[in-house]
Amino acid sequence: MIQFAGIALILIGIYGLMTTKHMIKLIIALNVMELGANIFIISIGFVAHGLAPIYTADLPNQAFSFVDPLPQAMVLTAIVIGFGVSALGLVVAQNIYKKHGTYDLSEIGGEE
Amino acid sequence: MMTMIILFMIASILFAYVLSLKEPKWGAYATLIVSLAGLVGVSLLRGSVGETVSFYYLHFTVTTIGWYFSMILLTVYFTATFFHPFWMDQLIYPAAYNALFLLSLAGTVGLFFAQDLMTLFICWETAVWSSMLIVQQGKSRQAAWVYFVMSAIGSMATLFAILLTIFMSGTTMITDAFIYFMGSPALGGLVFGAFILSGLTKMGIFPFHVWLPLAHGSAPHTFSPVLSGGLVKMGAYIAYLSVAVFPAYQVFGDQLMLQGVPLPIYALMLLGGVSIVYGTLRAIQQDDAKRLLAYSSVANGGYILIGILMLDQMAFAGGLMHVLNHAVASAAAFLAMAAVAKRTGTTKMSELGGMIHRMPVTYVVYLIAIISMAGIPPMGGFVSKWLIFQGLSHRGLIFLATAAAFGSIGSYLYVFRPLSAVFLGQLAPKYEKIKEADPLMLIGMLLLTAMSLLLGIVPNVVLRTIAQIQIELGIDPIMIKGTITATQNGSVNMLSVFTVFGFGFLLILILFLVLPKSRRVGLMDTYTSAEFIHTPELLHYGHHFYAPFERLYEKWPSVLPLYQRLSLKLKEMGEWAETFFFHAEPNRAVFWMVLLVILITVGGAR
Amino acid sequence: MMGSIIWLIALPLLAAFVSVVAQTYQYGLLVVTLLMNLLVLFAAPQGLTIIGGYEPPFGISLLFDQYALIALLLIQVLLLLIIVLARPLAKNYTPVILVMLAGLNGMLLTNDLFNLFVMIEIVSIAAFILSTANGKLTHTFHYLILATVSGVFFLLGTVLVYAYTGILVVQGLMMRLASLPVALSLIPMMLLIFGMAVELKLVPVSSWAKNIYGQANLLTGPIFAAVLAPAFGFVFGRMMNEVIVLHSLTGYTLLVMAISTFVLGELAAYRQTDLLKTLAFSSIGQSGLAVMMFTLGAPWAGILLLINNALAKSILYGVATGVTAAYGNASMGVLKGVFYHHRLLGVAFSLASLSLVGIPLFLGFFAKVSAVMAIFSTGLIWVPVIILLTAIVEGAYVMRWLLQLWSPAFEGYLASKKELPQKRNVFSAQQILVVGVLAVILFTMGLMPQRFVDALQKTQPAMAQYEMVGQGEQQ
Amino acid sequence: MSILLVLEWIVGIVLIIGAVACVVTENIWAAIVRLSLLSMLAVVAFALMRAPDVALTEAVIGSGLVTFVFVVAIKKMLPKENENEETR
Amino acid sequence: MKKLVSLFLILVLAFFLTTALDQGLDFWHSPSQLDAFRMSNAFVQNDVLGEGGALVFGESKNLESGSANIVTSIVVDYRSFDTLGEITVLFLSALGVGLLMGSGVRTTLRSGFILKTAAKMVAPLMLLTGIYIFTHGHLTPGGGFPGGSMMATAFLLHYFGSDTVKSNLKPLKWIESTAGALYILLGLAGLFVAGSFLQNFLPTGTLGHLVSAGIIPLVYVLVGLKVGSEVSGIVADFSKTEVVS
Repeated sequence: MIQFAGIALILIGIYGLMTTKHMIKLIIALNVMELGANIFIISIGFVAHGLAPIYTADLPNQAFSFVDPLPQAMVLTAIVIGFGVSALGLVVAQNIYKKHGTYDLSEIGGEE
Repeated sequence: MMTMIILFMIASILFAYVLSLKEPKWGAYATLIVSLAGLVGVSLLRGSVGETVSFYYLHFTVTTIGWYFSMILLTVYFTATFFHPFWMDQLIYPAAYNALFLLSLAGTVGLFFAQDLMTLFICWETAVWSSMLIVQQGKSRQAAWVYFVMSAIGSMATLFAILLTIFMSGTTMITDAFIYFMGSPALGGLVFGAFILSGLTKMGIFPFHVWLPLAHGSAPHTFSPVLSGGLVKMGAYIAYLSVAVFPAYQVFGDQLMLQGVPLPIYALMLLGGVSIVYGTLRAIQQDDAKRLLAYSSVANGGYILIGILMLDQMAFAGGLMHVLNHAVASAAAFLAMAAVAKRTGTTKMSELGGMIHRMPVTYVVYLIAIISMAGIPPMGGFVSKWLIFQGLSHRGLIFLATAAAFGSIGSYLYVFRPLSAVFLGQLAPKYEKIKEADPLMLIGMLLLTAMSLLLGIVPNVVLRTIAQIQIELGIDPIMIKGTITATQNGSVNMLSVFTVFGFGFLLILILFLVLPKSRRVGLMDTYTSAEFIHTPELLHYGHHFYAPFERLYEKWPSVLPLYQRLSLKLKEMGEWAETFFFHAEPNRAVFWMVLLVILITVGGAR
Repeated sequence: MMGSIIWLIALPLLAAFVSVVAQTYQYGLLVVTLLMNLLVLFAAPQGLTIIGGYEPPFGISLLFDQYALIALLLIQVLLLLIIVLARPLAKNYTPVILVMLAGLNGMLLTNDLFNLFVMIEIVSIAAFILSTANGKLTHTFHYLILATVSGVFFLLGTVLVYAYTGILVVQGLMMRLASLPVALSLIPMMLLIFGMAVELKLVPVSSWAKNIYGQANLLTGPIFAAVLAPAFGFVFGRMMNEVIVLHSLTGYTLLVMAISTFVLGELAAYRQTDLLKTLAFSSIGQSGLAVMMFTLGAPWAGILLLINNALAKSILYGVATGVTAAYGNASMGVLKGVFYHHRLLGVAFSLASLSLVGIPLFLGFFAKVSAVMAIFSTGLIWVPVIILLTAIVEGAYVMRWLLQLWSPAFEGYLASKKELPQKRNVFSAQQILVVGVLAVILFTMGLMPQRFVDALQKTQPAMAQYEMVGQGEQQ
Repeated sequence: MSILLVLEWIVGIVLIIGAVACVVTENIWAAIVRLSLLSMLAVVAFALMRAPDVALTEAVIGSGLVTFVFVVAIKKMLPKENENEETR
Repeated sequence: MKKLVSLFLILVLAFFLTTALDQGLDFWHSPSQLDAFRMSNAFVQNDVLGEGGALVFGESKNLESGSANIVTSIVVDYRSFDTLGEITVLFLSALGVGLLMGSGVRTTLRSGFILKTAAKMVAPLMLLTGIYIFTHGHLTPGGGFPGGSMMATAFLLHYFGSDTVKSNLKPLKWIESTAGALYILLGLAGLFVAGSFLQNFLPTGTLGHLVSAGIIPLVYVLVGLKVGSEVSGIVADFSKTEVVS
């Protein structure tokens, strides 16, 4: 189910990107999309009855398996990159707002 | 020898540039000396046919036809350089002019000696862009631009043909590569059509002629003769290559034959015929002498194309000879106009008149040139047109023969117009004080005049070379014997023709001298309805020169609007693309991306 | 050790981190880093450099081969010259440029798909920040949104590649992917392609480039057109060579995208009356051409096109933005005849535009020839026809600009009657020297096409395999 | 096990509903708050997927810092009526 | 209209994309074991160099990576280069935010009594937690990123909570710069000592001990410091207001 949620979040994010012209909402849609991508990536490494990939003192003695740690490592990176991009996007949007007084791209029009 | 010439050309370009930076006049003299040296150098190559030289990635070989063409070009360039010292102050970038002039000279000569296809194309394009940058130093940017675009249409088609040839045949040598298409007619047709296109655009054959009047009309006056007499002849060489070296008649062997000419070649010839008629008719209409001569170049390009495409004993020889005749005649005519323009500052016929009183030598130069251009007997132009006409009527190509005849008659109309409007008639008061052209200019012009005359008297000097070209190609050579030029339909002895005309001329001259002199009347020395005329231009000789014809031109179709509409269409498409795909909105781009993603996922799901 | 290729990434990063606190020496650090990078480039041996001590496919490694060498050399040299050219502007963005340099080098060197994603993101973010220097933030925002969306696509593609093959190493990944059924490999390939499409300026998503390129200044114009564009082109070439398996569906979609980018870009450029906008659309079009070459499996032609375009565009943008800044406007009327005052710049500009159009005696001609020849060997004869027809349009607008910029005379009059803008100071002697150096590089490369022609001859049999498009179908 | 599965379904469905609500709403503040909640839900999802590292990071960065940055960025811009109450 | 079209497209895409992905990923049946072809198997087993064996917590010694948290060993050891890139991304966006927020001064966020008090009490606690998280990154979930961010939050609480203390942001820059430079120098040390960049050149100790896993804890400390300072920088920059001119 979580995989579907991931894909759905990506698509909902894209829907937001296609429909809104409000800069903050565009960034929010972008965040939703990234969140969906992260969830989807994690779900790729999921193993039924898998354990979190950490060796601890109380691991079961019988055969067990970890979930795939590599997608988790990737998502870790992706989250941080997403934060960086969001922050940059917000600061750009904020500066546009300072200049034009609105967050709506359609009201600003082409900045020639 | 070849290597020396190449190195000399490269060094001289730099030399001329640096010299012109210092003092433009010196650079102008340098171009004169360099082109003379080039002329001498290339003329010495006559004996070394077959010699090959590789310079870097360029490969050259000496061929008879190449020698013939480059001699023509060098003559034209050389005579034009006599005018250079007097025009340097009219140019914005004289140094660039001199360097580019020599660069285009090098490009054209390289083209004629090219051994492989890449060299051919490189030299071709070098000549094109360098001459384009010269044309822009004249009166019009638009003209230079149109010149480049039309040339680009041709050169891109040729590039396509060349690359396809190299790819298919695996060799770049012109002769070896083109033989490949003997075996594949379908591809051969494509290559032939694409390859000859640059020749057509360069010669100004009918739908591609738009650049000629513009570029010739507004190029610097010293460069118009080179454009018309020289660079346009590069197109003739391409036509030669695509019919004689490219086995066109064999490739189209299984096509429908019309009087022994395959349909595609016949179609091209028809285009040539259309150019003759169209160029002639438009030339009659022009007011600017240079534009008029440009349209006459369109018509003469038609003759040359038809002649070369015939690839037979007579018309082919005529076509090749007409290259020379027209080059010499049109260069002389343009130079005469340049001389007039130098003194008066205009080439508009309606503003000139009576120049014969002030510039008699220039008048003679122009007279001889137009006689040759119109193909009136004692001059060179007659011989070549006669040969072409012979060839056409021998094959029974009635339509083309009619067109050729029409062009000849029409040319009387248009060459006479500048003659009477510029040189004859009454001298405008403001030109009372002008002088004959500078002696140095006269030398250049008279050289060409002498050549025109000589070609008329003893055409066999040239026809001997042409006969050798024909022998090398394996077709029946034109028959020459002493001063007699013979074809299957008859023969002509130009020396006797000249003698007859010479006697006639002498007779008229004696009559002219003996009979009482006519009284000179000033332009304003007249009245009508007892009123003095205050608008002299209405009484001008050149004003409404062909008034009876002018109504014919009212609804004359022009090709230029078609190209303008095409350009506009391209811009509209660009605008369309901009609104749809380059719209400054993230939503739309994301929308397109989603659409493509859907396309692929749905496509992949089937 | 000292000659390890890793210095190309470590050094700029180190310099970037240091430069934040050592603000007085920032610019010097940038120059020194670039010079040292050039040294490293010549000293480093070619081959695989592993990072962290783990061999591929497990660890990340750097692949330094001839292809990477060409790309890296081009980028270091151009960036060095550009920052000298745009020194006053570059000073404000030194750390960003340093990080971007590290990202570019990493992007071109890395042998790991996910690392490539990270590097692409670094370069993209650096590009966002640089593009704010234009002062038109809505366009930056537009670019940011599109690039981030495509970044997410690339990430998803990478992860799917990992899910299906279990590895991320770039070199030879194509083999693994080609052995997958089409139904599996289609989606990741599509995502990877769309992940690069925004940076490659392919048509439906190239709208950002119009304004980012079209309102560039002396720093951003050359950097975007001459450094970022070829870098992404080279990365795409690497991907096409090593990773992306083209099925007929993705292949033809990509081909159509590339062709329409080329055609529509040039058509849009044809109608522009603003010099920078013209150059912007020309960049879009040229990028489409290079992508076309890589798609059709003719990397050599693609490389030549990228090199030519990078060198030409660095000059064109350098001069155009400089002149625009000095004369206040990039419109045709304002800039008419400016080269009358600035002849050296004019000569460099002319050289670059002649080369861009692909006129003989210049590098662009050989690039175009090799492109067309390469396409012939794929059997798609109609593609060269489109390329050459579009080349006419391209030549037309470039020449129109060239004529306009050179000639101060009134239309219809001789030179004596001039219509000239007041002379303004465009470049200092040092900047003119830089433009001159770029022009000399471009010109000398055009004089030495022998090796390129040779390579062209050599690539002919190698590219004889009929269709690169649709190769995935064979399994 | 089945509890986890049920939880998974619930989290998934709520995620989708929340995302739709977040994207569709016209109110920016609501959108930001919903994005934050969505992040918290994603943390749960990550935990369910046995990714504690990611969950922790997402909790701190995704739902904490991103929201904070959003709020700070917008509050500074849209506060005209809010500020009136407090400062003036 | 536009929304309807978009909705339609998204629904179509949803259907076909899920179908296409389902073919490869098999959404309804998660594998009971990691696919053998995935390279993560080697990471899990610490078996990349081919010297692995059975791993026992608290006993296995001198493993190639030696971190109990495998995600950590991937992030900081096997694929440490990605992490370098990642902190560079943060560095860049901090730079960008700083550049765009250019001429501003500290904000005057209204900090009420509650915030002030909370700041005083919670901030040190959060700081400690943050430090704990990134020093134990190789043993427990977490690591440099959440740890650093938590530290940043603590710092920011302090920053916003006090209106008397004009906090100076300069030290942040120094921390950021030094941590970043040290990370690269550590990598270069790996290059000189062990032969490749970012190589784990210290002894890796026993699985599960605090002092183990070679350079991993060191790197995570550096990452934590750098991320913390960068994030604080970003947020502090955000909360600047413009100088009224």
